[in-house]
Amino acid sequence: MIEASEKEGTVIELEIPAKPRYVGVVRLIASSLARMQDFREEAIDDLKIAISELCTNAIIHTSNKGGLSPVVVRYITGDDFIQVEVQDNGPGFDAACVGRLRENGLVEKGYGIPLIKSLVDEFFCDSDPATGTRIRITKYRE
Amino acid sequence: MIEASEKEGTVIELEIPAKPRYVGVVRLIASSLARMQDFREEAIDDLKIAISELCTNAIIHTSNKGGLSPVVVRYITGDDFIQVEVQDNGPGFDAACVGRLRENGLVEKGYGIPLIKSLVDEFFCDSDPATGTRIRITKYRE
Amino acid sequence: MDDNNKGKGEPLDIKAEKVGNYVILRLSGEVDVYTAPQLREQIISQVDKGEYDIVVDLEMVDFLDSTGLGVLVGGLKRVKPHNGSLSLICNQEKILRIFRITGLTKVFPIFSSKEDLQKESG
Amino acid sequence: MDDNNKGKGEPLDIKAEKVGNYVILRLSGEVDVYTAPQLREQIISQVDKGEYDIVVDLEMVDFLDSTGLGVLVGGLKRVKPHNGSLSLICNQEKILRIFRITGLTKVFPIFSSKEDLQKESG
Ligand SMILES: Nc1ncnc2c1ncn2[C@@H]1O[C@H](COP(=O)(O)OP(=O)(O)O)[C@@H](O)[C@H]1O
Ligand SMILES: Nc1ncnc2c1ncn2[C@@H]1O[C@H](COP(=O)(O)OP(=O)(O)O)[C@@H](O)[C@H]1O
Repeated sequence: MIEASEKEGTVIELEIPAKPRYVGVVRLIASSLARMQDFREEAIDDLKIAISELCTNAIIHTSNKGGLSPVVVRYITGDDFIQVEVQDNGPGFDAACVGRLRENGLVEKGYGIPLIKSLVDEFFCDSDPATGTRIRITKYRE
Repeated sequence: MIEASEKEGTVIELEIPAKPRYVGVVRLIASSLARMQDFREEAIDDLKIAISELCTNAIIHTSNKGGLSPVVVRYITGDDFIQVEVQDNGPGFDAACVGRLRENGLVEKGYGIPLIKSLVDEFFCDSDPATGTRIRITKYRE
Repeated sequence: MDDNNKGKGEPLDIKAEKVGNYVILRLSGEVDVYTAPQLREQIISQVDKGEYDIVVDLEMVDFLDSTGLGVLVGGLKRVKPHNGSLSLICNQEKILRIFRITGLTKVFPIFSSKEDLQKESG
Repeated sequence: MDDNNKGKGEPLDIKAEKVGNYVILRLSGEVDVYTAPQLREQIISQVDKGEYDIVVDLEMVDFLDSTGLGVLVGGLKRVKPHNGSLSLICNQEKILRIFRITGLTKVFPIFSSKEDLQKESG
Protein backbone atom coordinates (compact mmCIF):
# COMPACT_ATOMS: atom_id res chain seq x y z
CA MET A 1 0.00 0.00 0.00
CA ILE A 2 1.63 3.23 -1.10
CA GLU A 3 0.31 6.76 -1.04
CA ALA A 4 -1.74 7.82 -4.03
CA SER A 5 -0.38 11.00 -5.52
CA GLU A 6 -2.68 12.93 -7.81
CA LYS A 7 -2.32 11.63 -11.34
CA GLU A 8 -2.73 13.17 -14.76
CA GLY A 9 -5.81 11.88 -16.47
CA THR A 10 -9.32 12.65 -17.62
CA VAL A 11 -11.38 14.07 -14.79
CA ILE A 12 -15.06 13.53 -14.20
CA GLU A 13 -16.49 15.30 -11.21
CA LEU A 14 -19.71 14.44 -9.44
CA GLU A 15 -21.42 16.28 -6.63
CA ILE A 16 -24.12 14.47 -4.68
CA PRO A 17 -26.18 15.34 -1.62
CA ALA A 18 -24.82 13.63 1.50
CA LYS A 19 -27.59 11.02 1.48
CA PRO A 20 -27.34 7.21 1.43
CA ARG A 21 -29.54 6.79 -1.64
CA TYR A 22 -26.92 8.29 -3.95
CA VAL A 23 -24.10 5.87 -3.17
CA GLY A 24 -25.45 3.53 -5.83
CA VAL A 25 -25.03 6.19 -8.52
CA VAL A 26 -21.43 6.79 -7.46
CA ARG A 27 -20.71 3.06 -7.86
CA LEU A 28 -22.52 2.92 -11.16
CA ILE A 29 -20.34 5.66 -12.67
CA ALA A 30 -17.22 3.94 -11.36
CA SER A 31 -18.10 0.62 -12.93
CA SER A 32 -19.07 2.26 -16.18
CA LEU A 33 -15.76 4.15 -16.40
CA ALA A 34 -13.74 1.11 -15.35
CA ARG A 35 -15.45 -0.99 -17.99
CA MET A 36 -14.65 1.64 -20.62
CA GLN A 37 -11.02 1.28 -19.54
CA ASP A 38 -11.22 -2.52 -19.93
CA PHE A 39 -10.76 -3.30 -16.26
CA ARG A 40 -11.47 -6.92 -15.34
CA GLU A 41 -14.77 -7.63 -13.59
CA GLU A 42 -13.03 -8.56 -10.33
CA ALA A 43 -11.14 -5.28 -10.32
CA ILE A 44 -14.40 -3.44 -10.96
CA ASP A 45 -15.98 -5.24 -8.00
CA ASP A 46 -13.03 -4.16 -5.83
CA LEU A 47 -13.41 -0.56 -6.94
CA LYS A 48 -17.14 -0.56 -6.31
CA ILE A 49 -16.68 -1.75 -2.75
CA ALA A 50 -13.87 0.68 -2.00
CA ILE A 51 -15.86 3.62 -3.37
CA SER A 52 -18.96 2.56 -1.54
CA GLU A 53 -17.01 2.52 1.73
CA LEU A 54 -15.60 5.98 1.06
CA CYS A 55 -18.97 7.47 0.22
CA THR A 56 -20.68 5.76 3.13
CA ASN A 57 -18.19 7.31 5.54
CA ALA A 58 -18.40 10.71 3.87
CA ILE A 59 -22.19 10.70 3.94
CA ILE A 60 -22.56 9.42 7.49
CA HIS A 61 -20.02 11.76 9.00
CA THR A 62 -21.19 14.80 7.03
CA SER A 63 -24.75 14.32 8.18
CA ASN A 64 -23.67 13.51 11.75
CA LYS A 65 -22.14 16.97 11.77
CA GLY A 66 -25.55 18.28 10.80
CA GLY A 67 -24.15 19.54 7.55
CA LEU A 68 -26.00 19.51 4.27
CA SER A 69 -22.95 20.21 2.18
CA PRO A 70 -22.56 17.87 -0.76
CA VAL A 71 -20.04 15.09 -1.18
CA VAL A 72 -17.72 15.55 -4.14
CA VAL A 73 -16.43 12.56 -6.07
CA ARG A 74 -13.69 12.94 -8.65
CA TYR A 75 -12.92 10.11 -11.07
CA ILE A 76 -9.54 10.41 -12.75
CA THR A 77 -8.93 7.90 -15.51
CA GLY A 78 -5.69 7.24 -17.35
CA ASP A 79 -4.34 4.56 -19.64
CA ASP A 80 -3.95 1.94 -16.97
CA PHE A 81 -5.53 3.31 -13.82
CA ILE A 82 -8.56 4.82 -12.19
CA GLN A 83 -8.25 7.17 -9.29
CA VAL A 84 -11.25 8.11 -7.20
CA GLU A 85 -11.29 10.94 -4.73
CA VAL A 86 -14.13 11.39 -2.25
CA GLN A 87 -14.30 14.66 -0.41
CA ASP A 88 -16.60 15.79 2.38
CA ASN A 89 -16.95 18.73 4.75
CA GLY A 90 -17.46 16.49 7.74
CA PRO A 91 -15.63 16.51 11.10
CA GLY A 92 -12.45 14.86 9.86
CA PHE A 93 -10.55 12.11 11.66
CA ASP A 94 -7.07 10.80 12.28
CA ALA A 95 -6.47 8.15 9.65
CA ALA A 96 -3.44 6.84 11.52
CA CYS A 97 -5.73 5.71 14.35
CA VAL A 98 -8.17 3.68 12.30
CA GLY A 99 -8.05 1.00 9.66
CA ARG A 100 -6.87 -1.97 11.67
CA LEU A 101 -9.31 -4.80 12.16
CA ARG A 102 -10.15 -5.23 15.80
CA GLU A 103 -9.79 -8.80 16.99
CA ASN A 104 -11.91 -8.52 20.09
CA GLY A 105 -15.01 -10.43 19.16
CA LEU A 106 -18.14 -9.36 17.41
CA VAL A 107 -17.80 -5.78 16.22
CA GLU A 108 -20.29 -4.17 13.89
CA LYS A 109 -18.07 -1.34 12.76
CA GLY A 110 -14.56 -0.68 11.55
CA TYR A 111 -14.51 -2.93 8.48
CA GLY A 112 -14.58 -0.10 5.94
CA ILE A 113 -11.05 1.25 5.80
CA PRO A 114 -9.37 -2.17 6.17
CA LEU A 115 -11.50 -3.41 3.27
CA ILE A 116 -10.58 -0.41 1.12
CA LYS A 117 -6.89 -0.86 1.84
CA SER A 118 -6.92 -4.50 0.85
CA LEU A 119 -8.91 -3.89 -2.35
CA VAL A 120 -7.06 -0.96 -3.92
CA ASP A 121 -3.44 -0.34 -4.92
CA GLU A 122 -2.93 3.10 -3.40
CA PHE A 123 -4.61 4.97 -0.55
CA PHE A 124 -4.15 8.57 0.45
CA CYS A 125 -6.03 10.39 3.18
CA ASP A 126 -6.09 14.09 3.91
CA SER A 127 -8.34 14.91 6.84
CA ASP A 128 -8.75 17.91 9.06
CA PRO A 129 -11.45 18.98 11.52
CA ALA A 130 -11.63 22.37 9.78
CA THR A 131 -11.92 21.31 6.18
CA GLY A 132 -13.21 17.75 6.27
CA THR A 133 -11.86 14.65 4.63
CA ARG A 134 -10.49 13.86 1.21
CA ILE A 135 -9.52 10.28 0.48
CA ARG A 136 -7.98 9.20 -2.79
CA ILE A 137 -7.62 5.64 -3.95
CA THR A 138 -5.94 4.24 -7.05
CA LYS A 139 -6.61 0.99 -8.82
CA TYR A 140 -4.39 -0.16 -11.69
CA ARG A 141 -5.50 -2.35 -14.55
CA GLU A 142 -3.56 -5.59 -14.42
CA MET B 1 -44.30 22.73 -24.67
CA ILE B 2 -43.85 25.29 -21.93
CA GLU B 3 -40.67 26.83 -20.60
CA ALA B 4 -38.91 24.95 -17.84
CA SER B 5 -38.30 27.19 -14.88
CA GLU B 6 -35.72 26.03 -12.40
CA LYS B 7 -37.36 23.80 -9.82
CA GLU B 8 -36.66 23.03 -6.20
CA GLY B 9 -35.29 19.56 -5.80
CA THR B 10 -32.27 17.47 -5.02
CA VAL B 11 -29.34 18.46 -7.19
CA ILE B 12 -26.67 16.16 -8.56
CA GLU B 13 -24.00 17.85 -10.61
CA LEU B 14 -21.70 16.15 -13.07
CA GLU B 15 -18.81 17.62 -14.99
CA ILE B 16 -17.45 15.69 -17.96
CA PRO B 17 -14.83 16.42 -20.58
CA ALA B 18 -16.41 17.52 -23.88
CA LYS B 19 -15.80 14.11 -25.48
CA PRO B 20 -18.28 11.72 -27.11
CA ARG B 21 -17.31 8.74 -24.98
CA TYR B 22 -18.83 10.25 -21.85
CA VAL B 23 -22.36 10.68 -23.16
CA GLY B 24 -23.14 7.12 -22.09
CA VAL B 25 -22.32 7.92 -18.48
CA VAL B 26 -24.62 10.94 -18.55
CA ARG B 27 -27.47 8.73 -19.76
CA LEU B 28 -26.67 6.05 -17.23
CA ILE B 29 -26.99 8.48 -14.33
CA ALA B 30 -30.26 9.80 -15.72
CA SER B 31 -31.81 6.38 -16.00
CA SER B 32 -30.57 5.41 -12.57
CA LEU B 33 -32.08 8.54 -10.99
CA ALA B 34 -35.33 8.21 -12.93
CA ARG B 35 -35.66 4.60 -11.85
CA MET B 36 -35.13 5.63 -8.23
CA GLN B 37 -38.03 8.05 -8.74
CA ASP B 38 -40.21 5.25 -10.13
CA PHE B 39 -40.45 6.66 -13.63
CA ARG B 40 -41.90 4.25 -16.19
CA GLU B 41 -39.46 2.60 -18.59
CA GLU B 42 -40.86 4.52 -21.57
CA ALA B 43 -40.38 7.82 -19.80
CA ILE B 44 -36.83 6.79 -18.94
CA ASP B 45 -36.18 6.00 -22.61
CA ASP B 46 -37.50 9.45 -23.54
CA LEU B 47 -35.24 11.11 -21.00
CA LYS B 48 -32.19 9.16 -22.17
CA ILE B 49 -32.70 10.26 -25.76
CA ALA B 50 -33.33 13.90 -24.85
CA ILE B 51 -30.24 14.02 -22.64
CA SER B 52 -28.15 12.30 -25.25
CA GLU B 53 -29.16 14.93 -27.81
CA LEU B 54 -28.32 17.75 -25.43
CA CYS B 55 -24.90 16.35 -24.58
CA THR B 56 -24.12 15.51 -28.17
CA ASN B 57 -24.75 19.12 -29.19
CA ALA B 58 -22.82 20.48 -26.22
CA ILE B 59 -19.83 18.25 -26.90
CA ILE B 60 -19.75 18.78 -30.66
CA HIS B 61 -20.10 22.54 -30.51
CA THR B 62 -17.69 22.95 -27.60
CA SER B 63 -14.99 21.02 -29.41
CA ASN B 64 -15.74 22.77 -32.73
CA LYS B 65 -14.89 25.97 -30.93
CA GLY B 66 -11.59 24.34 -30.05
CA GLY B 67 -12.46 24.54 -26.39
CA LEU B 68 -11.52 21.97 -23.84
CA SER B 69 -13.85 23.31 -21.20
CA PRO B 70 -16.02 20.65 -19.61
CA VAL B 71 -19.72 20.13 -20.08
CA VAL B 72 -21.75 20.47 -16.90
CA VAL B 73 -24.86 18.38 -16.34
CA ARG B 74 -27.22 19.10 -13.46
CA TYR B 75 -29.89 16.59 -12.50
CA ILE B 76 -32.64 18.06 -10.32
CA THR B 77 -35.07 15.51 -8.94
CA GLY B 78 -38.30 16.18 -7.11
CA ASP B 79 -41.34 14.19 -6.07
CA ASP B 80 -42.77 13.87 -9.53
CA PHE B 81 -40.21 15.27 -11.94
CA ILE B 82 -36.65 15.18 -13.19
CA GLN B 83 -35.02 18.25 -14.61
CA VAL B 84 -31.77 18.02 -16.50
CA GLU B 85 -29.64 21.00 -17.41
CA VAL B 86 -26.76 20.72 -19.84
CA GLN B 87 -24.36 23.62 -20.01
CA ASP B 88 -21.43 24.25 -22.32
CA ASN B 89 -19.01 27.05 -23.14
CA GLY B 90 -19.48 26.64 -26.87
CA PRO B 91 -20.36 29.27 -29.49
CA GLY B 92 -24.05 29.50 -28.61
CA PHE B 93 -26.91 29.63 -31.14
CA ASP B 94 -30.33 31.11 -31.70
CA ALA B 95 -32.79 28.52 -30.48
CA ALA B 96 -35.64 30.33 -32.23
CA CYS B 97 -34.09 29.49 -35.60
CA VAL B 98 -33.71 25.75 -35.10
CA GLY B 99 -35.85 22.87 -33.96
CA ARG B 100 -38.25 22.53 -36.87
CA LEU B 101 -37.93 19.41 -38.96
CA ARG B 102 -36.97 20.26 -42.52
CA GLU B 103 -39.21 18.63 -45.09
CA ASN B 104 -36.86 18.94 -48.02
CA GLY B 105 -35.71 15.41 -48.58
CA LEU B 106 -32.90 13.46 -47.08
CA VAL B 107 -31.21 15.50 -44.39
CA GLU B 108 -28.66 14.04 -42.05
CA LYS B 109 -28.89 16.73 -39.40
CA GLY B 110 -31.44 18.71 -37.47
CA TYR B 111 -33.30 15.86 -35.78
CA GLY B 112 -31.96 16.54 -32.28
CA ILE B 113 -33.94 19.48 -30.97
CA PRO B 114 -37.25 18.39 -32.55
CA LEU B 115 -36.78 14.99 -30.91
CA ILE B 116 -36.06 16.54 -27.53
CA LYS B 117 -39.11 18.78 -27.75
CA SER B 118 -41.42 15.91 -28.54
CA LEU B 119 -40.02 13.67 -25.78
CA VAL B 120 -39.98 16.00 -22.78
CA ASP B 121 -42.59 18.12 -21.02
CA GLU B 122 -40.69 21.39 -20.73
CA PHE B 123 -37.80 22.90 -22.66
CA PHE B 124 -35.84 26.03 -21.85
CA CYS B 125 -32.83 27.35 -23.73
CA ASP B 126 -30.47 30.09 -22.71
CA SER B 127 -27.74 30.61 -25.28
CA ASP B 128 -25.25 33.36 -25.96
CA PRO B 129 -22.09 33.56 -28.06
CA ALA B 130 -20.21 34.93 -25.05
CA THR B 131 -21.20 32.42 -22.41
CA GLY B 132 -22.30 29.34 -24.29
CA THR B 133 -25.48 27.35 -24.03
CA ARG B 134 -27.58 26.10 -21.17
CA ILE B 135 -30.60 23.97 -21.99
CA ARG B 136 -32.98 22.69 -19.37
CA ILE B 137 -35.59 20.02 -19.89
CA THR B 138 -38.24 18.69 -17.52
CA LYS B 139 -39.94 15.34 -17.54
CA TYR B 140 -42.83 14.60 -15.19
CA ARG B 141 -43.72 11.19 -13.84
CA GLU B 142 -47.16 10.28 -15.08
CA MET C 1 -28.29 0.03 -10.09
CA ASP C 2 -25.89 -2.39 -11.67
CA ASP C 3 -25.16 -2.37 -15.35
CA ASN C 4 -25.56 -5.30 -17.69
CA ASN C 5 -22.56 -4.65 -19.89
CA LYS C 6 -20.64 -7.38 -18.13
CA GLY C 7 -18.44 -9.19 -20.58
CA LYS C 8 -19.39 -6.90 -23.44
CA GLY C 9 -16.31 -4.99 -24.42
CA GLU C 10 -17.62 -2.34 -26.75
CA PRO C 11 -20.79 -0.27 -26.46
CA LEU C 12 -21.66 -1.05 -30.11
CA ASP C 13 -21.01 -4.30 -31.92
CA ILE C 14 -21.63 -4.71 -35.67
CA LYS C 15 -21.72 -8.03 -37.50
CA ALA C 16 -22.05 -8.12 -41.30
CA GLU C 17 -23.65 -11.09 -43.05
CA LYS C 18 -24.38 -11.61 -46.74
CA VAL C 19 -27.89 -13.04 -47.22
CA GLY C 20 -29.03 -13.38 -50.83
CA ASN C 21 -28.61 -10.01 -52.52
CA TYR C 22 -28.44 -8.20 -49.22
CA VAL C 23 -25.83 -7.45 -46.66
CA ILE C 24 -27.32 -7.45 -43.21
CA LEU C 25 -25.56 -5.36 -40.56
CA ARG C 26 -26.60 -6.67 -37.20
CA LEU C 27 -26.07 -4.02 -34.55
CA SER C 28 -26.07 -4.66 -30.85
CA GLY C 29 -25.58 -2.09 -28.13
CA GLU C 30 -25.88 1.66 -28.32
CA VAL C 31 -25.78 3.97 -31.33
CA ASP C 32 -24.85 7.47 -30.23
CA VAL C 33 -22.29 10.20 -30.93
CA TYR C 34 -19.53 7.94 -29.61
CA THR C 35 -20.35 4.80 -31.57
CA ALA C 36 -22.06 6.17 -34.71
CA PRO C 37 -18.73 6.63 -36.56
CA GLN C 38 -18.29 2.84 -36.38
CA LEU C 39 -21.63 2.37 -38.15
CA ARG C 40 -20.82 5.05 -40.72
CA GLU C 41 -17.50 3.36 -41.56
CA GLN C 42 -19.11 -0.05 -41.80
CA ILE C 43 -21.71 1.25 -44.28
CA ILE C 44 -19.07 3.06 -46.34
CA SER C 45 -16.90 -0.03 -46.50
CA GLN C 46 -19.85 -2.13 -47.71
CA VAL C 47 -20.67 0.42 -50.42
CA ASP C 48 -17.00 0.49 -51.41
CA LYS C 49 -17.16 -3.30 -51.84
CA GLY C 50 -20.12 -2.85 -54.20
CA GLU C 51 -22.83 -3.80 -51.73
CA TYR C 52 -25.69 -1.46 -52.52
CA ASP C 53 -28.52 -3.32 -50.81
CA ILE C 54 -27.99 -2.91 -47.14
CA VAL C 55 -30.20 -4.01 -44.28
CA VAL C 56 -29.54 -2.64 -40.83
CA ASP C 57 -30.90 -4.92 -38.12
CA LEU C 58 -31.79 -2.85 -35.05
CA GLU C 59 -33.40 -5.63 -33.02
CA MET C 60 -30.53 -5.81 -30.53
CA VAL C 61 -30.05 -2.06 -30.26
CA ASP C 62 -30.65 -0.73 -26.73
CA PHE C 63 -30.33 2.91 -27.63
CA LEU C 64 -30.39 5.07 -30.73
CA ASP C 65 -30.51 8.84 -31.02
CA SER C 66 -30.38 11.45 -33.78
CA THR C 67 -26.71 10.83 -34.49
CA GLY C 68 -27.68 7.28 -35.47
CA LEU C 69 -30.54 8.57 -37.61
CA GLY C 70 -28.12 10.88 -39.41
CA VAL C 71 -25.77 8.02 -40.20
CA LEU C 72 -28.61 5.88 -41.56
CA VAL C 73 -29.81 8.73 -43.79
CA GLY C 74 -26.20 9.22 -44.90
CA GLY C 75 -26.05 5.52 -45.81
CA LEU C 76 -29.23 5.77 -47.84
CA LYS C 77 -27.75 8.72 -49.75
CA ARG C 78 -24.72 6.59 -50.62
CA VAL C 79 -26.62 3.61 -52.00
CA LYS C 80 -29.25 5.64 -53.89
CA PRO C 81 -27.01 6.66 -56.82
CA HIS C 82 -26.40 2.92 -57.37
CA ASN C 83 -30.13 2.13 -57.34
CA GLY C 84 -29.52 0.47 -54.03
CA SER C 85 -31.58 0.35 -50.86
CA LEU C 86 -31.19 0.77 -47.16
CA SER C 87 -33.79 -1.07 -45.12
CA LEU C 88 -34.23 -1.63 -41.42
CA ILE C 89 -35.25 -4.58 -39.31
CA CYS C 90 -36.88 -3.34 -36.14
CA ASN C 91 -39.72 -4.44 -33.98
CA GLN C 92 -38.87 -2.47 -30.85
CA GLU C 93 -41.37 0.23 -30.06
CA LYS C 94 -38.80 2.42 -28.31
CA ILE C 95 -36.65 2.55 -31.43
CA LEU C 96 -39.49 2.73 -33.98
CA ARG C 97 -40.86 5.73 -32.15
CA ILE C 98 -37.76 7.78 -32.99
CA PHE C 99 -38.25 7.08 -36.68
CA ARG C 100 -41.92 7.97 -36.41
CA ILE C 101 -41.35 11.28 -34.61
CA THR C 102 -38.77 12.37 -37.16
CA GLY C 103 -40.83 11.25 -40.16
CA LEU C 104 -38.17 8.75 -41.20
CA THR C 105 -40.62 5.85 -41.36
CA LYS C 106 -41.46 7.32 -44.77
CA VAL C 107 -37.84 7.17 -45.84
CA PHE C 108 -36.74 3.69 -44.77
CA PRO C 109 -38.51 0.41 -45.51
CA ILE C 110 -38.89 -1.14 -42.04
CA PHE C 111 -39.40 -4.87 -41.52
CA SER C 112 -40.41 -6.41 -38.23
CA SER C 113 -38.12 -9.43 -38.65
CA LYS C 114 -35.64 -11.09 -40.97
CA GLU C 115 -38.43 -13.47 -42.07
CA ASP C 116 -40.61 -10.51 -42.99
CA LEU C 117 -37.82 -9.03 -45.05
CA GLN C 118 -37.26 -12.30 -46.93
CA LYS C 119 -40.98 -12.76 -47.59
CA GLU C 120 -41.22 -9.24 -48.98
CA SER C 121 -38.11 -9.43 -51.10
CA GLY C 122 -39.06 -12.89 -52.36
CA MET D 1 -23.67 1.18 -20.38
CA ASP D 2 -27.25 0.23 -19.72
CA ASP D 3 -28.44 -0.94 -16.33
CA ASN D 4 -30.19 -4.18 -15.62
CA ASN D 5 -32.51 -2.93 -12.94
CA LYS D 6 -35.35 -2.76 -15.42
CA GLY D 7 -38.57 -3.78 -13.79
CA LYS D 8 -36.97 -4.12 -10.38
CA GLY D 9 -38.46 -1.48 -8.16
CA GLU D 10 -36.19 -1.51 -5.15
CA PRO D 11 -32.43 -1.92 -4.98
CA LEU D 12 -32.81 -4.61 -2.28
CA ASP D 13 -35.55 -7.18 -2.07
CA ILE D 14 -35.93 -9.49 0.93
CA LYS D 15 -38.15 -12.57 1.03
CA ALA D 16 -38.57 -14.52 4.27
CA GLU D 17 -39.39 -18.24 4.21
CA LYS D 18 -39.73 -20.69 7.11
CA VAL D 19 -37.92 -23.94 6.34
CA GLY D 20 -37.83 -26.47 9.19
CA ASN D 21 -36.43 -24.75 12.27
CA TYR D 22 -34.93 -21.97 10.20
CA VAL D 23 -36.10 -18.77 8.70
CA ILE D 24 -34.35 -18.12 5.42
CA LEU D 25 -34.04 -14.49 4.33
CA ARG D 26 -33.46 -14.48 0.61
CA LEU D 27 -31.85 -11.20 -0.44
CA SER D 28 -31.61 -9.97 -3.98
CA GLY D 29 -30.01 -6.76 -5.12
CA GLU D 30 -27.58 -4.53 -3.31
CA VAL D 31 -26.78 -4.29 0.40
CA ASP D 32 -25.25 -0.92 1.17
CA VAL D 33 -25.74 2.09 3.43
CA TYR D 34 -29.04 2.84 1.69
CA THR D 35 -30.59 -0.62 1.85
CA ALA D 36 -28.95 -2.13 4.95
CA PRO D 37 -31.59 -0.66 7.32
CA GLN D 38 -34.15 -2.83 5.52
CA LEU D 39 -32.13 -5.94 6.33
CA ARG D 40 -31.60 -4.84 9.92
CA GLU D 41 -35.34 -4.33 10.42
CA GLN D 42 -36.14 -7.67 8.83
CA ILE D 43 -33.74 -9.48 11.19
CA ILE D 44 -35.07 -7.61 14.23
CA SER D 45 -38.65 -8.43 13.32
CA GLN D 46 -37.77 -12.14 12.96
CA VAL D 47 -36.09 -12.15 16.37
CA ASP D 48 -39.08 -10.35 17.84
CA LYS D 49 -41.29 -13.15 16.50
CA GLY D 50 -39.10 -15.68 18.30
CA GLU D 51 -37.12 -16.84 15.27
CA TYR D 52 -33.61 -17.34 16.57
CA ASP D 53 -32.20 -19.52 13.78
CA ILE D 54 -31.77 -17.27 10.82
CA VAL D 55 -30.21 -18.05 7.47
CA VAL D 56 -29.36 -15.19 5.15
CA ASP D 57 -29.19 -16.30 1.53
CA LEU D 58 -26.74 -14.08 -0.38
CA GLU D 59 -26.79 -15.98 -3.67
CA MET D 60 -28.76 -13.27 -5.48
CA VAL D 61 -26.85 -10.36 -3.95
CA ASP D 62 -24.99 -8.24 -6.53
CA PHE D 63 -23.23 -6.05 -4.07
CA LEU D 64 -22.41 -6.06 -0.35
CA ASP D 65 -20.12 -3.76 1.58
CA SER D 66 -19.11 -3.20 5.19
CA THR D 67 -22.49 -1.73 6.13
CA GLY D 68 -23.99 -5.10 5.22
CA LEU D 69 -21.34 -6.93 7.23
CA GLY D 70 -22.16 -4.76 10.23
CA VAL D 71 -25.85 -5.60 10.02
CA LEU D 72 -25.12 -9.32 9.80
CA VAL D 73 -22.85 -9.16 12.86
CA GLY D 74 -25.57 -7.17 14.61
CA GLY D 75 -28.04 -9.94 13.77
CA LEU D 76 -25.74 -12.59 15.18
CA LYS D 77 -25.45 -10.62 18.40
CA ARG D 78 -29.23 -10.57 18.68
CA VAL D 79 -29.77 -14.32 18.25
CA LYS D 80 -26.81 -15.42 20.43
CA PRO D 81 -28.45 -14.70 23.80
CA HIS D 82 -31.26 -17.03 22.68
CA ASN D 83 -28.81 -19.80 21.72
CA GLY D 84 -29.70 -19.06 18.16
CA SER D 85 -27.62 -18.96 15.00
CA LEU D 86 -27.07 -16.77 11.99
CA SER D 87 -25.78 -18.64 8.96
CA LEU D 88 -25.17 -17.61 5.39
CA ILE D 89 -25.78 -19.22 2.05
CA CYS D 90 -23.24 -17.95 -0.44
CA ASN D 91 -21.29 -19.42 -3.29
CA GLN D 92 -20.28 -16.20 -5.02
CA GLU D 93 -16.58 -15.55 -4.88
CA LYS D 94 -16.99 -11.76 -5.03
CA ILE D 95 -19.13 -11.81 -1.88
CA LEU D 96 -17.20 -14.53 -0.01
CA ARG D 97 -14.04 -12.53 -0.47
CA ILE D 98 -15.38 -9.70 1.67
CA PHE D 99 -16.05 -12.12 4.53
CA ARG D 100 -12.59 -13.60 4.12
CA ILE D 101 -10.76 -10.26 4.12
CA THR D 102 -12.56 -9.14 7.26
CA GLY D 103 -12.11 -12.45 9.06
CA LEU D 104 -15.86 -12.98 9.26
CA THR D 105 -15.67 -16.44 7.71
CA LYS D 106 -14.71 -17.50 11.24
CA VAL D 107 -17.81 -15.91 12.67
CA PHE D 108 -20.57 -17.09 10.33
CA PRO D 109 -21.28 -20.66 9.22
CA ILE D 110 -21.32 -20.35 5.43
CA PHE D 111 -23.07 -22.89 3.20
CA SER D 112 -22.65 -23.02 -0.54
CA SER D 113 -26.32 -23.85 -1.18
CA LYS D 114 -29.63 -24.49 0.51
CA GLU D 115 -29.06 -28.23 -0.05
CA ASP D 116 -25.74 -28.01 1.74
CA LEU D 117 -27.38 -26.28 4.66
CA GLN D 118 -30.08 -28.94 4.91
CA LYS D 119 -27.56 -31.78 4.70
CA GLU D 120 -25.52 -30.23 7.48
CA SER D 121 -28.44 -29.42 9.75
CA GLY D 122 -30.45 -32.45 8.65
N1 LIG E 1 -15.10 10.76 5.86
C1 LIG E 1 -14.91 10.61 7.18
N2 LIG E 1 -15.14 11.64 8.03
C2 LIG E 1 -14.94 11.50 9.36
N3 LIG E 1 -14.51 10.37 9.94
C3 LIG E 1 -14.27 9.30 9.15
C4 LIG E 1 -14.44 9.37 7.74
N4 LIG E 1 -14.12 8.17 7.23
C5 LIG E 1 -13.76 7.40 8.25
N5 LIG E 1 -13.84 8.06 9.42
C6 LIG E 1 -13.51 7.57 10.77
O1 LIG E 1 -12.81 6.35 10.64
C7 LIG E 1 -13.48 5.32 11.37
C8 LIG E 1 -13.28 3.99 10.69
O2 LIG E 1 -13.94 3.96 9.44
P1 LIG E 1 -14.31 2.55 8.81
O3 LIG E 1 -13.11 1.69 8.80
O4 LIG E 1 -14.96 2.82 7.50
O5 LIG E 1 -15.35 1.90 9.81
P2 LIG E 1 -16.76 2.43 10.33
O6 LIG E 1 -17.19 3.52 9.43
O7 LIG E 1 -17.62 1.21 10.27
O8 LIG E 1 -16.50 2.88 11.75
C9 LIG E 1 -14.91 5.78 11.46
O9 LIG E 1 -15.59 5.21 12.55
C10 LIG E 1 -14.73 7.28 11.60
O10 LIG E 1 -14.44 7.62 12.93
N1 LIG F 1 -25.07 23.42 -27.42
C1 LIG F 1 -25.09 24.04 -28.62
N2 LIG F 1 -24.15 24.96 -28.94
C2 LIG F 1 -24.19 25.58 -30.14
N3 LIG F 1 -25.12 25.34 -31.08
C3 LIG F 1 -26.07 24.43 -30.83
C4 LIG F 1 -26.10 23.73 -29.60
N4 LIG F 1 -27.18 22.90 -29.62
C5 LIG F 1 -27.75 23.06 -30.82
N5 LIG F 1 -27.10 23.99 -31.57
C6 LIG F 1 -27.45 24.47 -32.92
O1 LIG F 1 -28.75 24.01 -33.22
C7 LIG F 1 -28.74 23.27 -34.43
C8 LIG F 1 -29.78 22.20 -34.40
O2 LIG F 1 -29.49 21.21 -33.44
P1 LIG F 1 -30.13 19.78 -33.56
O3 LIG F 1 -31.59 19.91 -33.75
O4 LIG F 1 -29.69 18.97 -32.39
O5 LIG F 1 -29.57 19.16 -34.90
P2 LIG F 1 -28.05 18.90 -35.35
O6 LIG F 1 -27.20 18.96 -34.13
O7 LIG F 1 -28.12 17.56 -35.99
O8 LIG F 1 -27.75 19.99 -36.36
C9 LIG F 1 -27.32 22.75 -34.54
O9 LIG F 1 -26.96 22.46 -35.86
C10 LIG F 1 -26.53 23.91 -33.97
O10 LIG F 1 -26.35 24.89 -34.92
